[in-house]
Amino acid sequence: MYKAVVYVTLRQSVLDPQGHAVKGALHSLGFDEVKDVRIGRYLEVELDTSDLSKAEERVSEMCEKLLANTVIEDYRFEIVEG
Amino acid sequence: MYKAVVYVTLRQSVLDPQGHAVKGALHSLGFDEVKDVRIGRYLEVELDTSDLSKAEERVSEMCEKLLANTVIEDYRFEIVEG
Amino acid sequence: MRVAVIVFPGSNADVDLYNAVEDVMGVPVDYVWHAENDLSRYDVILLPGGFSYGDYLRCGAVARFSPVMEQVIKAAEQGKLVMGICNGFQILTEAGLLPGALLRNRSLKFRCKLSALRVENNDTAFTRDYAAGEVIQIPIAHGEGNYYCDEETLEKLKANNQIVFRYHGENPNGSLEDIAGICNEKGNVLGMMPHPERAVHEWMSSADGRRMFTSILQTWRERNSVQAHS
Amino acid sequence: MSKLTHKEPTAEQIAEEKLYREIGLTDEEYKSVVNILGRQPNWTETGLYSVMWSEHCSYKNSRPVLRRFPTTGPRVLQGPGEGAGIVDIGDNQAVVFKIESHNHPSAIEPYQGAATGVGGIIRDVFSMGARPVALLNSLRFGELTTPRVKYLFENVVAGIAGYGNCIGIPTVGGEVNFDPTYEGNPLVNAMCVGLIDHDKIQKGVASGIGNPVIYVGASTGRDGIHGATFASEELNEESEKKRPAVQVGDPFMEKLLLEACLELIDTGIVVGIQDMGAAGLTCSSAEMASKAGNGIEMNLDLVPQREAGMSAYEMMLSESQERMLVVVEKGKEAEAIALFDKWGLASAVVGKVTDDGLLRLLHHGEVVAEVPVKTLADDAPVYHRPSRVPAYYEANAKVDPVAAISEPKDLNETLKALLAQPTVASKAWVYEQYDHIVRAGTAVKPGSDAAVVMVRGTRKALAMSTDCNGRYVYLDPQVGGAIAVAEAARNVVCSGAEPLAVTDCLNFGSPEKPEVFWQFEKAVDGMSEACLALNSPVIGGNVSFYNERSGDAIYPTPTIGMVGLITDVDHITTQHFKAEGDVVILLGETFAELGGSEYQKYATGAISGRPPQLDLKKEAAVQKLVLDAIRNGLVKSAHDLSEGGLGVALAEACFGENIGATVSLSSDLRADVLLFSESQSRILISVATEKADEVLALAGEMGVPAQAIGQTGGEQLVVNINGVEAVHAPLTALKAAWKDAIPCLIG
Ligand SMILES: Nc1ncnc2c1ncn2[C@@H]1O[C@H](COP(=O)(O)OP(=O)(O)O)[C@@H](O)[C@H]1O
Ligand SMILES: [Mg+2]
Repeated sequence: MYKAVVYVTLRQSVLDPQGHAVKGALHSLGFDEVKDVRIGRYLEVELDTSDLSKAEERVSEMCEKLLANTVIEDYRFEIVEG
Repeated sequence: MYKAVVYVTLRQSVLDPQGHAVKGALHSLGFDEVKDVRIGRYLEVELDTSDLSKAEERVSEMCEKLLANTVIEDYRFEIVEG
Repeated sequence: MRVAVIVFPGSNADVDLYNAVEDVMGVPVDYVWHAENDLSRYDVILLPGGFSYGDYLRCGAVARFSPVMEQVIKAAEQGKLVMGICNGFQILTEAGLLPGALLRNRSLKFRCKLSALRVENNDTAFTRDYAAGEVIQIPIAHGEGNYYCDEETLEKLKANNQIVFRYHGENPNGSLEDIAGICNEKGNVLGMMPHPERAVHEWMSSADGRRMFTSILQTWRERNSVQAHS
Repeated sequence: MSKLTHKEPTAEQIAEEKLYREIGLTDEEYKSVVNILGRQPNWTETGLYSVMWSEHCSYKNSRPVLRRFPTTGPRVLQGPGEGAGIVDIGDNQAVVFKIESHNHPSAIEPYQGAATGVGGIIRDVFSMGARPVALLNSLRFGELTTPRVKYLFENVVAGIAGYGNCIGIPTVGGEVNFDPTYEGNPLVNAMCVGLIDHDKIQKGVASGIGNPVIYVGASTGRDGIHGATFASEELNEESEKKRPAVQVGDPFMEKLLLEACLELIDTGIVVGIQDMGAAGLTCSSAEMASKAGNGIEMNLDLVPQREAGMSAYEMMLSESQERMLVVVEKGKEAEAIALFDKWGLASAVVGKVTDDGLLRLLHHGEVVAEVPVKTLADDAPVYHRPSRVPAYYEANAKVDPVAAISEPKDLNETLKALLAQPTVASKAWVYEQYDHIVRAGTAVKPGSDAAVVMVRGTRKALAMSTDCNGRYVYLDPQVGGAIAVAEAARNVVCSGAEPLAVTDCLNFGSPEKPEVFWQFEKAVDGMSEACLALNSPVIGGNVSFYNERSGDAIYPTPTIGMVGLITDVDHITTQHFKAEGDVVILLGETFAELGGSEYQKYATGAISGRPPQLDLKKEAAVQKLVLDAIRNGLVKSAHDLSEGGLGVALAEACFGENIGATVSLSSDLRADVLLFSESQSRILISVATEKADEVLALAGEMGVPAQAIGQTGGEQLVVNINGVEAVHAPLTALKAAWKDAIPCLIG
């Protein structure tokens, strides 16, 4: 059993209004040291596989197909022992 | 400069409709090896601080106050060199 | 002529579209379940608003893989008219039938209100009954209608006259260059965030959406009479 | 996932250590259970009784009082007792509606609390077989000045939007009030309205011995289980993690469930259907069996489960959302399951209807509970609580609200300030977050007195509104209760509809306090009188007690949800002036009534004295007049006078189409009192010049005081009183104050 941990973030060139709003909110709570906030999705995908390299291939396929929209998002993932 | 990387996930016992729906979608795309999907948020917070232990304290305060909804979510974070 | 309104799990403006077709176009219309894999009997294919699969991952991301979508792509290639409204627009971009993507509204809030649109291109099968530059009132109802594409795509959209509607006055979602609706290069696939199907009777806040449906009907009639003559 | 191990107490331990107390049963109640069973109940059985005999499920504190409501009428097809009430609207069609509170969950987790409140009320309506066509919500918060209140407000609204928008039922109306009394205990009441054909009406009955019982929808988790489960475990870090989780709404699941259930009902194989709401599987199974006079046997091993190692107790008490229980004809279970499969829903045959009148539960091959269903559903104790007139009520008799306010110099400023009070101000910030036009049937959107939804294929439409002024109810529960009903009816009438019926959500403090119970009884009496006088029976509702924080009860707030029938779409009317040069007519009389008014609160910060009085005969007359005039095509706009009185109502009538007005009044009252008194039974209408005499004559015939007070037009609101200009303000300034107030406070 493996677990893929997938991070999907908006591309640098795409404005992140949510991150912007969170930054503003942190400032108004007095966290003035916050310079920037970017927000993304974080997915834990449990896999019933014993083949690590196969798992990597499959997860990358999942990301390309479904988990990220590469027009606006970047993704990366790690595979860890489940 | 430090960067806090914050992971916010739903508590184990809380229903995750998003994860459920994504699992279903992955199955129907033929990724049958997927046993479970949980979806959370991933935040990168850039900090203008030079004091690491202070940074940790502040970020944990940010999480408690704003970044996570501790009624239904758990969080954890790492602080890395920015 | 026969119209299909595709129903994905979680579609909810399917009734809105169905009723508008019935009331304005007066032609046969069917709800078509997303598992269907034959659209050959339909001339016009409509993708409704709603929250397909809850929009839980990204709007339209899962619906785009429905069996029926292969048929929608095929129909578009054949030159049939395909229109996606709101969630339908999002599905069309996810499927690659239209360029770009729809991000969360700049305000981060869902917004439902009457919105002014400028008809930028009235030379499409969907907008021929409007005057060029005409300002019409069409309601919006979305949380992720903030249109985005890269520079290069934007230039192409402009060069090919693919920007069909722009918000006039207030931009309700922060979309690039006030874009509210676009079409593909051939002009037979259109996607827009506002809901013309919710503006087809005087008792609604506006009846300005009617002419999108009359345009479609008119286009089809002409195409068919041309075929009949040749 | 690790298997959680539970140490359930034995029957003896429950008795000896009085563990039943921790899950809400009193010593007396426990004794009755022992009597009923002829033995000591085990932990699961104790749990069943504790939830079924809770106030929420059994109405043990309120039932005797609720009997005072008029609940019948020629149009009533289903009164209180089922998921929702049903009223005939002709042509074999009926309207189904119900309101429900989700106050406490929303106070803990505002987004999910509000969202699941919406989800629950929708299930109540479609479990009757109806197609939900509209949602409304009635909200109460503290003042919008603290971060906590802002957080609650923003997230409750987002939660309602998140659920309603996704499932695709338009949220067309409601109300939001702000008052310090709700600071620690916000109110979140959600209402759903559906349409049904008479022959499709379903009931929650488990009839037909041997018929299969099917579970469908989300799988069962540990969400919302009585916190007391913990009593049976040692408290430590591990058990903290196992804490009953807050329920999270899944509107996508509910959309599938809604469509699947309606499609299943269309097949005709459904015998009974009920949603799993409060007390989940326990309540739905016990009530369905009890109504049919049967029993139910369920094998809990077959229940779809989200978490490993759940006990019978946990499964029966779970309040996981988006689940239904369905009894179908024997032999048709495969058909039902195939239909659910098509919609991608998990379902399972979990049991069958039996003839022994028992709820029998099997788990891991053992019988884990066996109790008579009747005793769960119908034999809860009934309490006749003592009531006592509160001291504040006596004290208020001596307060003169008018004397406490000195007349302001500049009434323009006062009007502007009142328009900017959050309770009066525009709620566009709220309802623009709701999809109020999905299904393309909304003829009058939020922003007028009542919302109007078309009945497709007919010339009919439905008008709907929620109303309650908790300040009036606090000052005089009987009068305030009656006013809540009268105001709801007035709103519906102003839209061109005839009131049909009422659903109510009774939000009160603890019934164990005699003063609160007095408020409760009196309010119900007042509501009942008004319902009778206005021909609007109560067809369902919900009681929410214990709305308190640190021992202080909220203002008694019996929210009224009203639905009216518009017989011809040509009668649809809104509150907005339509054209320049129309005559403005004020119906009704104005008295010096500032007790509980928005003006009193603004000027003095207090709520005191007696509320406005209500004469139900006059109320009925003014409503009849307006409805007749609308039906005769005489009325261009109609707006009821409520918070902020005539001044605010005039301004609001101007805002819709940006048409000003100039009016002249003569009165013995002080100018500020005349403008801001909240006297009841008043309606502001505008009519074409040539129709004015006809309307005034009609009013004369019906004995309704009526005065032509001025004309629409211009870009100002001008009010002359006894020949002196009292208000003269540009609409733009008034409207800005009204529109920007809430967005500014939210920041
Ligand atoms: N929570 C809400 N949800 C939807 N609409 C709302 C809400 N609150 C207020 N509205 C709408 O705003 C308008 C004004 O509300 P309100 O001042 O309570 O009216 P009234 O005093 O006539 O009852 C109404 O159309 C109402 O439906
Ligand atoms: Mg009103």
